[in-house]
Formats: sequence, C-alpha cells, structure tokens
Amino acid sequence: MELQETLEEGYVEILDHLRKRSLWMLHYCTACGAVELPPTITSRFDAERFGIAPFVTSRQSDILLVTGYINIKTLKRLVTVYEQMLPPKYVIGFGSCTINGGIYWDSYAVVKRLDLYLPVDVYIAGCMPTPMAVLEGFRTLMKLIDEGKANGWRKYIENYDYYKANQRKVLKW
Amino acid sequence: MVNLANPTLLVVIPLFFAFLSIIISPFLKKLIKFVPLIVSALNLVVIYFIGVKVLYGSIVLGTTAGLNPPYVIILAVDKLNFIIVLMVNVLGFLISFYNIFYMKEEPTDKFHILFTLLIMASSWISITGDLFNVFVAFEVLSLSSFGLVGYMRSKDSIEAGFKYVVQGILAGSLLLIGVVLIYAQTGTLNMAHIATKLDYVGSLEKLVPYVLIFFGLAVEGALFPLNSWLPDAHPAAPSGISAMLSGIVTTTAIYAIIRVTVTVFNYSAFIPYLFIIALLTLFFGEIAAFFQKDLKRMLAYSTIGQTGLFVLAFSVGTQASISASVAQMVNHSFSKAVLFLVAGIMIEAQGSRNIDDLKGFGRVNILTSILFVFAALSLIGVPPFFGFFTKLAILQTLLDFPGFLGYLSFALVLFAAIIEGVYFYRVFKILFEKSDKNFQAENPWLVISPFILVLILVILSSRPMSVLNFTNDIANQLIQRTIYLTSVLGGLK
Amino acid sequence: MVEKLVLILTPIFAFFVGIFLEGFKRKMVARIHRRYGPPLHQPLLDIIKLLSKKENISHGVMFDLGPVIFVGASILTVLFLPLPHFKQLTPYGDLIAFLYIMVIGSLGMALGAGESGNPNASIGIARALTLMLGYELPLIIAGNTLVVRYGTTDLYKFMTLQSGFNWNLFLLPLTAIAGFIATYGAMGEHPFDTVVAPQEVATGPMVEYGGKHLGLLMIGHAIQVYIETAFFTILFLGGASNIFTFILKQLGVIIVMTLFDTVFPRFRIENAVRYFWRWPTLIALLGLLIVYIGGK
Amino acid sequence: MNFSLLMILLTPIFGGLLAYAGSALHKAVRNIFFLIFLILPFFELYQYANKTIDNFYYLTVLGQSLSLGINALSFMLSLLFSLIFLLAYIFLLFEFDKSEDSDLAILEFSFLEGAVFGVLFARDILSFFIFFEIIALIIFFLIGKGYEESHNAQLKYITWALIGANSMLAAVVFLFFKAGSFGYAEISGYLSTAPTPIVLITFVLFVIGFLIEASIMPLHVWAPITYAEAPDSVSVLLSSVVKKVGLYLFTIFVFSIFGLNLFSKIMPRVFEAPLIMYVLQWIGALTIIIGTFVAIVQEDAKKILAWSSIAQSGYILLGLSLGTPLGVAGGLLHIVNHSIFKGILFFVVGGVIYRTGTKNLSELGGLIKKMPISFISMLLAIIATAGIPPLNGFVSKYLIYEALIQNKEPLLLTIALLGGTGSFMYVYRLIHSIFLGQLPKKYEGVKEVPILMQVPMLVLSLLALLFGVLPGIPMYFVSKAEAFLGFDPIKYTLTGFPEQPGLHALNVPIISAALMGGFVVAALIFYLLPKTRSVHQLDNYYAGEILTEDVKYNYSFGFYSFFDDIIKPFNEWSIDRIYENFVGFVKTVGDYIRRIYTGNLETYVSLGIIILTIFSLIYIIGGVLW
Repeated sequence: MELQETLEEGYVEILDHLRKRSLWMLHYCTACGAVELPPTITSRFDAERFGIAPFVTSRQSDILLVTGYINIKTLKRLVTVYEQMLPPKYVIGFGSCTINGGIYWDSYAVVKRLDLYLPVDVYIAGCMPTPMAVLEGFRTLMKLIDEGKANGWRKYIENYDYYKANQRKVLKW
Repeated sequence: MVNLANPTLLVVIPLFFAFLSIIISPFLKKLIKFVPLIVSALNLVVIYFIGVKVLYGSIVLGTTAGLNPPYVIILAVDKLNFIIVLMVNVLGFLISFYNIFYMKEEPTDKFHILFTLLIMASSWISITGDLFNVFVAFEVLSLSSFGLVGYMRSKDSIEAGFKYVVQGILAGSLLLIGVVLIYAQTGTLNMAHIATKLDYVGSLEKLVPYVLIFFGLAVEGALFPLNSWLPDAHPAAPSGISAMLSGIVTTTAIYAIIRVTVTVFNYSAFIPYLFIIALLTLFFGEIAAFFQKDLKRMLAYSTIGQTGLFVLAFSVGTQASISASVAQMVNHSFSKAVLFLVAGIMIEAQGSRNIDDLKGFGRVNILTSILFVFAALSLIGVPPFFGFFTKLAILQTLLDFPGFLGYLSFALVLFAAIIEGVYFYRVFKILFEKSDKNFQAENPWLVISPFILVLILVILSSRPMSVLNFTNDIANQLIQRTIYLTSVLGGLK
Repeated sequence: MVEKLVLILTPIFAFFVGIFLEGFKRKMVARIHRRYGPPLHQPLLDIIKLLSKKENISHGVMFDLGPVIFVGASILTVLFLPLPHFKQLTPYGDLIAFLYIMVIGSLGMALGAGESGNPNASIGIARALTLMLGYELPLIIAGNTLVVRYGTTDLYKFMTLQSGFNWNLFLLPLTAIAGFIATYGAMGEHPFDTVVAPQEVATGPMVEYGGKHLGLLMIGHAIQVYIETAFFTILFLGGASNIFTFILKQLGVIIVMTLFDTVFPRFRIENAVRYFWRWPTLIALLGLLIVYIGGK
Repeated sequence: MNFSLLMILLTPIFGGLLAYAGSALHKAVRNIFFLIFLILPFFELYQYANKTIDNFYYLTVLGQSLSLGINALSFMLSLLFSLIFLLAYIFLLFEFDKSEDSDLAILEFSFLEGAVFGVLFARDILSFFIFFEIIALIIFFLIGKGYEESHNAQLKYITWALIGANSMLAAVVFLFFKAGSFGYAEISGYLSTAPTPIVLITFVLFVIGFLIEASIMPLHVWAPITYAEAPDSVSVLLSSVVKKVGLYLFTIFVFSIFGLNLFSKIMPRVFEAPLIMYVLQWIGALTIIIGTFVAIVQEDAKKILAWSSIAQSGYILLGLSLGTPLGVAGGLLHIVNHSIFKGILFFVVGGVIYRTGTKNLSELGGLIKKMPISFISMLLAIIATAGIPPLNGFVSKYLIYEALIQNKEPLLLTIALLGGTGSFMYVYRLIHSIFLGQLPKKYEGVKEVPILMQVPMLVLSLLALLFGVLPGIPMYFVSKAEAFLGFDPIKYTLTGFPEQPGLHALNVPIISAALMGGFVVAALIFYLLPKTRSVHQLDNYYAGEILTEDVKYNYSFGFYSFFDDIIKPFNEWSIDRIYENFVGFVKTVGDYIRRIYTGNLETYVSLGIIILTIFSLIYIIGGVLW
C-alpha cells in the first residue's frame, strides 16, 4: 500500500518535473499587458528555451495569461475559456490591474481582484511588468509546479461554489 | 341468299341509313345517334364476308349496274382496300360509340347523320375502282367533314371549318381537273382501264394529270405544303371527329395516292419528289408539334409528321417499303385515334386544351392516362409496342433508297423520332406530375372505345410479325399490278 | 525473424527519428531567429505533458477515434516504407498502394476534427484536403516520371536502383525539384501552412484537441515527419545503405525545408493550390517529357 | 428444377403483376409476394453458374430469330443486379410507405428488373435494344415519383435516352440491313470484313447510346439532376444497375462483337491501344476529373453522389478501354465495386432524407449520435469511394492504375490519381456535413432508420468490406468474365494478386492486419490514459464566445468555396452551357420553322398556289425539256 503510494507520488513528481518544461500559454490577450509578450517570446528573451510557447486554443493550453485589467464583459469569456482548459492548468495574473485594479481602481466596469474569480497561481506585479519580470514569473510558476504547489485548478474545483458565487455577483448570471 | 360479300353494300348501307335517318329524324331524334354505330356494325359484317375471300388472294368486285367493266362504276377490294376499309369501319364503329356519350348537347341528329356520311365516304374511297368516284367520294367526305369540323359553332371551329372548306374546294377542283384530263386522254374512268391505256399516253400528258390528282389528294392527305388546314381543323372539331379525321381521312387520302401512283400511273419518276415532300412533311410536322401548348393541336401536328413518315416509307417504292408504310398506317390510325379520344376525355375533365393544365390528371384518372401512354408509346415506336416494329421496318427500307437521300432520310426519321418522343414524354410527365388540382372522374362509357383500341394495339404488339407479313402480302399484291388489272377488267365478264 | 523484429520496431524507430527531426527543426528555427531555442527533446516533453493531462474532453466516439486512426494509419504507412536492407512490407504493396495508405491517416484526422463541430476545424480540414489536391498533382507526376524511368512501382527497387551516387536528384533534377516542392507542401510548412494557420483558423483541425488526443496527434505527426522525409529520401536521394546515412539524408531534407520554412509568409489557400498547379507541375511535366524523350 | 432464361427474365415481372394484384388485398401480401419473386432469380441463376448458353430462341422478328444467352460476364452482373434490386426494393417499401404511388412503383420495378435481365441475356442487337428501351421508359416513370424537380429531370433524362436510343437504333437497323441478321455472332462475323467507315459509324452510334446511359462526360448532362431528383431507391438503381447495363453493353460490344483485333486492323495504335480506344480512354479520364471537381463544389447530398457516380464511371470506362487484361479486369471489378459502394451511399443518404426530410447539406449535421449505423455504413462506403484500402474501391482502382502504368500512360495515370484525391474531398464533405459537426436543434428527435431499412446498407457494407479485404472473391467472377471476353485472365489469389508482369504484388489482408495492428497500438495508448469526459457540442472553442442553441456555427455551407474560386475560370467552358446554347439555337430555328403554319388563310392559300405553280412549272417545263 505504502509502496504504491510512494510510486504514485514519485510518478507524479516525475511528471511534474517534465511538465514544467512544457508550458503552453493561451494567446488570449485581454489588455495592454499583451504588448510585453512579443519581446518575451522573440529573440532577445526567448521564452521557448523553457518550453514556453504561445498556443491558440483553450483546449491546448496550460497557462491562462491574464494580461492586465479585466472588465466585466471580458471576465465572462475568461471564465469560459478557463473552464474549457484541461487540467492541470495555471493562471498567471499579469500586471497590477489583476491584483488591485491598478490605474482602473475606481472604474465601474473593471474587475479589481482576479483571484476572486479565478484561482491565480502566480501574480506578476508591475505596470507593465518588463519581459524580465514576466520570465521571472514563469520561472516561479515552473518552480511551483516542480514542487507540486501550483494547485490553482484543484482549488477551483474544491471551492467551485465560492468562485461561482463571486462570478455571479459581477456577471449577474 | 343475298351475297353478303358484295363491296357495293359497304356504300349502300350507310347511304341508305343516312337518308333514312334524315327522314326519320324529325320523329325519332333520340335514335339517330345509334345510326353510325349500326351502319359500321353492318359494314363490319359485310367486310367479314369480303375478308374471307380477300385473304385467300382473290379480289372481290362489285358493280352498280348490270353493265360489264370497264363501262360501269366498279368497286374492287384487294388486300390493301380490305385493310383500309376494315380500319375505317372498326374506327367508325368505336368512334361512333364514343360519340354517343361524347355529344351531349341535344339535338345531335345532324351530327350523327354527317358522321354516317363520313363513314360512307371513307369506305367508298377505300374500295372504289373508279377515278371519278374518288373525286365524288372525296367531295362527300369533305362536305361532311366541313360540317363536322364547324359543328361546335364556336369561333375557332367556324374559322377552322372555313379554312378547311377553302382548301378542300381547291383540292377538289385540282382533283377534278386531273380526272378530266385523264378522261380526255383515255376516254375512261375505271382505274384499271386507265392503267392499261396509259401505256400509250405520252409522258407529259400523263404527268400533268398525275400532278393535279396528287396535289388534290395531298390536301386531304395532309402533305406539306398543303396541310395547313389540318392543325386548325383537328383541334377545333369534336374529339371523336378529330380522331376520325386523323385516323381515317388522312389515311384514306394517302391510300388513294398509293393506289393512283402504283396501280393507275405506275409512276416512278415522281418518287424522288414525293420522297422530298414526305420528308418535309415529317420534319415540319414534328418540329411544329414540339412547340405546341395545346394538346389537340400537338396531336394534329403529330398527325402531319406521321403522315410524312408513312408516305416517306411508301415513296421508297419497294415491296418492303410499301409493306412498312401500310403497317405504319395501321399503327398510326389506331394509336392516333386513341390519343384524340383520350384527349377528348381529358379536355372534358379539365375544361381546357392546354397541356400544362393537365398536371396531375394521371393521378386521378389512371386508366385514361395509361391508355394515352400506351397509344403514344406505340405511336413513337417504343419497343415492345407495335409501332417499334413498323418503325424498324421503315428505317430498314429507307436504307434501300439510293444515294445520299436515303441516309439523310434515315437520320431525319430518327431525329423526328427523338422530337416526337420528347413531346409525348412531356405530356406523360405532366399527366403524372404531383398537383392538388381536382379533376372530374373519367366517364367510363367514354373510356370503352379507346380501351378496345388499345387492346387491339396490344394484340398487334404481341404478334407484330403476323401483321408485317400480312402487309407484305398487301404490298406484293399491289406491286403486281397485273393481278389487279386483269381481275378487275376480266373479273366480271 | 530479424525482419519481423525490425518490422515491429520500425514504428518506434520512426517515432524517435521523427521526434529528433522535429526537435532539430525547432532548434534550427530558433537559431535562425537568433534565439537559444528549446532543447532537442522538447517535442517529447510536449507529448509527455499532453498525455499526462488529468482530464480530457471528448465530443463523441469519432472525436476519440480520429487521433487513434491517425496514429494507427501512420504506423501502417511506416511499415510500407523500406529501410536499408529491409524490404518491410513493400512486397505486399507498391507506390500506388502507398499513396493511398498515406491518406488513411488524414481521413481519421479529418473525421475526428469534423466531429468536434468547431467551424475552425472544418475549415482547416477543407483547406487541408484542397491543399492535398494541390500538391498531389506535382507529386503524382514526379512519381510517374520515376515509374516510367525505372519501369517498376516497387519502393524497395527504387532504393536499390539508385545505389551508388545514381540519385534521382542528380539524374532527374527537375523531377526531384517538383517532388521536393510537393513533399514540402505535404509537410504543411510555410508558405503552405494554411491548414493550421493559428492566426486565421486557430490551428484548424486541432482546434478542439487537447490532452491525450493532441498528444496522439503529435505522436502521429512525428511519424508523419519521418514518413515524408523518408519518402523523399527513398525516391530522390537514393535511399541509403545503412540506417545512419538514411537518417542523415532525412536530416538534410529537414534542414533544407526549414530554411524555406523560416523565410516565407503564408499563402492563401487558393494561391497555394494555384501555385502547385502552375510551377511545380510545369517543372514535373518538363521532367516527365525529358524522361519520355531521352530516358528510353 | 430446370429454369430457362426466359423464365428468369419473366420471374420478377410475374411477381410484380401478382404483387400489384395482391395490393388490392393488403400491403403485406403485396410486399411478401414481390419479395419472394425477387429472391427467386438467385435460385434460378444458380444453375447457370458455370455455363455459357448462346442461343435460346424466343421470338422471331423480320424473319430472324431473337435469342437469349448467358455467359460468365452476364452471370456475374445478373447476380449482382438481383441483389441490388432486392435491397432497393426493401428500401423502396419504406421510402414509399406514405405515398400512394407505391403499388405502381413496385410494378414498374418488376418490369425494370425483367428488362435488365433481358439486356444481360440478349444475344442479338435487336433484343438488347428492345430491353434497353424498356429500361429507359420505366426509369422515366420511376423518376417522376421523386423530389420537386424530378419532373424536369424526367424530361431531361428521356431526351437523352431517346437520343441514345435512336442512335443505337440507327446502328441496329444499319447493321441488320448490311449483315442480314441480328445475332451477335453474325454481326461480329460481318463486321470483321466490313468496310472501315461502316465499322466506325456503327461503333460510334452504339457507343453514344451506351455512354449516355453510363453518363460519360459529354453525354452526362441528364445525370446530375436525374440522380438527385429521382426517388432514392431509383437513384440506387440508376447508379448501380442502369449505368452498369450501359457499361456492360459497352464491354460486350467492344471486346466481343467489334473486337480489338478489328480496330487494330483498321486504325493506328496509340499507346498500345487502337486509336478509338485511346480516344475513349481520354474521354474516361476527362469524365473522372471534371466529374470529381464538380462533385466537390455541390451543396446537395444527392448531387454529390450523382457527380461522383459520373466520375466513377469514368474510371470504369478508362479501365475497360485500355483493352489489356489488367485494365479490363480493373474496369469489370470496378463495375462490381462501384455498384456496391455507391449503393450504400445512396441508401444512407436516402435514409437520412427519410428521417430528416432534406438533402440540403447545409441544413444537416451531427447525425452521428442519432444514426450510428448509417454513419458506419457511410464511412465504409466513402473509404471505398476514395479508393482507400482496405475497402473494395481500392482494389479495382489499383488495377486500373497498374494497367495505366503497364501501358506507359503517365498523363492518364496522373488524372486518374488526382481524381482519387478529389473523390476524397467530396466524400469527406458528404460525411462531414451529414454526420459530423453541429446537430441542429430540430433534429434532436431524429432516430436511426428502421431495422429493415438498415439491411440494404449493412449487406452492401459487409460486401464492400469482404470484397475489399479478400479481392479474390469478386476476382473469381471477373476473371471468368475476362476469359469469356477473350483475354488471358490475370492471376489472382484470395488475398490479392501475386507478382506478375505489369502488376506489383498486392496483399490486402496484410495491409488490413498492419492497419489493425497500428490501431491496436494507438488505441492502447489512448485508452490506458486518463478517461475522457463527454462535453456538450456547445462547449466548444469559439475564441471565448459563448455559443447558444439557436446559433448555427457549423461550417457546412460553401464548404469548398475556395476551391470553387480555383475552378471558376473553367466554369465558362461548362458542357451544360454549350448544350443550353445549342438548345436555344435549335428552339429559335424551330420556332421560325413552326411559323410556316401561321393560322392565316390567305397565307395558306397563296402559299399553296405558289408552290403548286412552281411544281407545275417544273413539271411542265421539265417535261418539255426531257
């Protein structure tokens, strides 16, 4: 019994170790932060060397990169997309707007705290975060995955009612 | 015991009844409508007795007075006459049965008297051995058909009747001049006698009367370019009359042309021209039929085309070709009669002659439509119907025609067959098309005659070769003129 | 016995060669972009990641079977390609049969993608099939040229007949060029990548695929890369006398293809087909003409 | 029991008449009656399995005895056609279950089968012509029971059928006139010594007739609309039987009556085939490519099948007219195979129409969940149509390709192979738009077709699979037929073909086994991994947009519209348009000719007088001059 658990754990650990080397991010640019992505993935900073590449559809991707402020209309799509993604899946809050609303702190149309609605694994602070910061964020996420701590998607399932309630409050579903 | 095998009876019976009915018509109007039926039935009995003799190869003669031939009016029945007169009376019988139920507006006594006269005249032409008789009979025929075409007294029937009258008179005068010229040269009117004497007549002197007689007959025979009365007259007439005109009148006229050309004049120089005329008739008839929207008018044009077809076959001039021609004549008479009769039923059911209005008719009145289809298929020459075998025979003889013209006509006949097929199939299509239209149910009494005719066609289809063998005999007898000549001239001595 | 063993191991071999070629290609593209690039085994990592997804979605049976058929048919196709010294299954089917066997995989893929109901997938498939009609024309003509020249349709014989340096690339350069362009089109590289075209149809057929489905598709794709390059190698580069030369030649093909791939933008699908029907076809026909006149 | 050929021919007709009479009693009586009489021919045919009978006289026309006979080729085809008739009849019962036409349709059906047997058994040019005409006539009436446009189709069909019939009739009469006999043997004997023009003209006339029925390219105009608008069971017959009858006659006439030797004697050989056969090869190839390309851009399920059917008969013509043992084997095998797989396609599409009431592809979709058996049948059929192993279409196309290689005809081979790829395109379109993709809301209640209706598709699907994996079974019949036609039959085994001159070895079971192996491996990988979760069709990647039931997001209209753009320049050259222009011209001319009959009395009289005068003048002057 113990052996099997150990084996399974080891298996998961190996998988996590490999998995962190291949992270596909959803090319879903919600806001101005997306402007920092091209330098991140092209010649200078080359995210691909970590196995991070932009991908197109929600089904294929592992990382939901929320690049900046989320207004209410976008949130609806964002939630749909997140739910379409296949676990394990990770959310990166990108820029101050996802943390506290940033410069839109007093806007009626903008959702201020992303982690009320989606389980964010890593925040990258800054307005904008530089490509170095973005890469650092990715590295952090990779480390978390390796350690088995990037469990946002589990949290979302476990606290589904909580997230739904929060989403409903804003979206009036 | 009266000798029933007397051709004279075929003329006398109808004539007698016609006059009788004129006399009794003021008193017994209702009974007159059975007169044509009785007449043709009696005629058929006579034809049966004649037929027994004819089929054994003899030529049955009848005279009007006690004189000897060639100085009397003589009626001669050989196999060709027999088949024509048989057709006349069978169709006459069935169509008069149809007419009894078709002509509803009383009084109809004049109609039936005229119809009796029509039967009489047609029978007369078919059996007469006298050239002047041909003229007289044609005048009777024309007069009765003028009356019948215009019988409905509607605007177009009167117009059509008038056109018919004008051209019929033209035809009659041509015919008369031709007969007069012949009489002037030979001093006789008996066909056989003329034939023997014509050997001593110069070619031009022979030619002019022939051409005149030919064109005189060609008007009734609906040959191009003298057939323009037909497409008006046939549709305008009551359907029974259309059937009679199409099935019988043209056929008898063509019979007369055959008789005059082969037996009397023995004329081969004219054949290429006849060939061309027939070809044009066929071609224009079918083309014009293709564009018609009026059912009966289409059938009328189709009659022109068919006439062209069997004249074409005849004008090849061989025994096989005459045989094929006669077979096609039989096919055409029966099937076209059915088509006109059925068209009558259809028109009655829908109240319009337009083909497109027939949409869905076949879904209501299946029997009528099937009769139409069968007859049309036989007419087009779709195997295994009788018409196919006659068409086959015609096509085969066309190749006998020397030179390029033979192949051309071969191709043209096939082309015409395509066109004819298309316009008839178009009617089939419309008949069985889905539609919400309500039609009256067919009158079962009216269906009887076409049904019997189709039955005859089916029987013919099952034994096509026996018919073709018989027509071959006819052609054989026709080609060997001397048999006819000697038996007519010597038969009653 | 050895032959049977080789036969069974070939798909695995093909898979790893394909992975290697793909990884090499990604590395090379990165270097052309002046990037460091992912590690050589990155495709393998991607596949492992995809296969190890915790949950997968399905739109129906055919959606699941699509990738399965794709991989299965790819395995089948591999078996019909000869290896140096090994005839594999070529005695049971020739070039013509091979052309049709190659299609089975696309059929499976197309059916699976179609079942998802996603318009992007359908458009992608429609484009893929149209493109196939485009590149098949020069490919067929090029193949015919070889058939006419050698009088055989046996793939193994093609390989043996070119031994030494009698490569068709040198003997029939025009045909080889046409064949190369066609194979290149079949690979779906720029400028012929209208099928996946991420910016237009969101990776086309693969749009709804994720997780193990996509993993299988990538396995299949790796084998397909092997097949296309091996096919070209056998037809035009004289096959090989041993397995390493064989892989080397495939690598050469990939290198040339990658050079083109990195510099071109994308054709519209009509233009791609028109292009295939114009220049490569003309070149192939010219090659055919030369063989016809001179070869006999 | 000893059954004569005439009896086989009359069996279905008799059954049809009985059934028609029985329909007065009860529908079931009628159905069972006719079913029995459709099964009977199999038993009756059984005794002719290995016999060649040449003259069984049944009628005498124009002094000639007409005869029936049977040989390996007609035996094979009559067996196949009996099967297809049986299945189509089962299908027809359902298709017409609500229509009042069903009794009449069954009657016509029976006559059609009789006539088809008649053509197959005919041993003289008149019999075959008679039966052929009857086929055309009955098909005309059967078509009319179809969809809205079927009445136009009827007219188009019959026009072409009449053209073909009269063309053949010309040849029949002409040959009879020259040879004095109708019998195949006598005609063949006459032709071997006949002058070249006669041989050529009669051959062309006959071939026009056959190829119209086989819907080969310049003569195909009637086919698309007819196939599309006819009732589905009749479409099956049109495509799987009537078309094959035309091709059967083509085979018989080319190889048995005219003979390749005759052609080689009178004309030069091109690519190892007589010139006229070479021309026919090109006609076949053009039919393939144009038929395929047009099929790709169709929007109507049955139109796709119609054009596909045209294209596939191009393959058959191409194979047959190669005139080599390999090519003829391929052509004959494709006759069998095409009948089978196109039958399935028509049955499945018919079933879909039966359930949904539309054949418009853009209205359908997603039916795989509702009609899985239809889907599987169609899947097998499209694999066969595209010529992909291991289904039956592959083997016959393979033979044709190899025959082309053997004759060294790279261009034709290119066209044929490209047609194969193209066929993949249109069959995918078909299955995609019907069975895959979004299920419209209105079809949520659709059920699988009734079990009896599945029988036809399943039987044929099994046959397609069987003949595909074990090509030896149909090859047994085909090689016999080939021997009858005077070729050295190609060698075959149960599993495929051994290595022989011009033909690379082929072993379909090994391909299938390898394919299955690959599947098993892939399936193992797939099913050992975490399970899948089924999602609703609306849970779909749509760039984050949320789909709703009322949105039609499926891509099914104008599926290959970009391909349409590519071939648009060629549309200007469409054969239909040439014919339309021609017909327009003929109509104008005909209309002018018709106006001779103006309806105006003055015109008539003056015309008559003028012409009379002219004739009289000609005669009188001519008479003087003579």
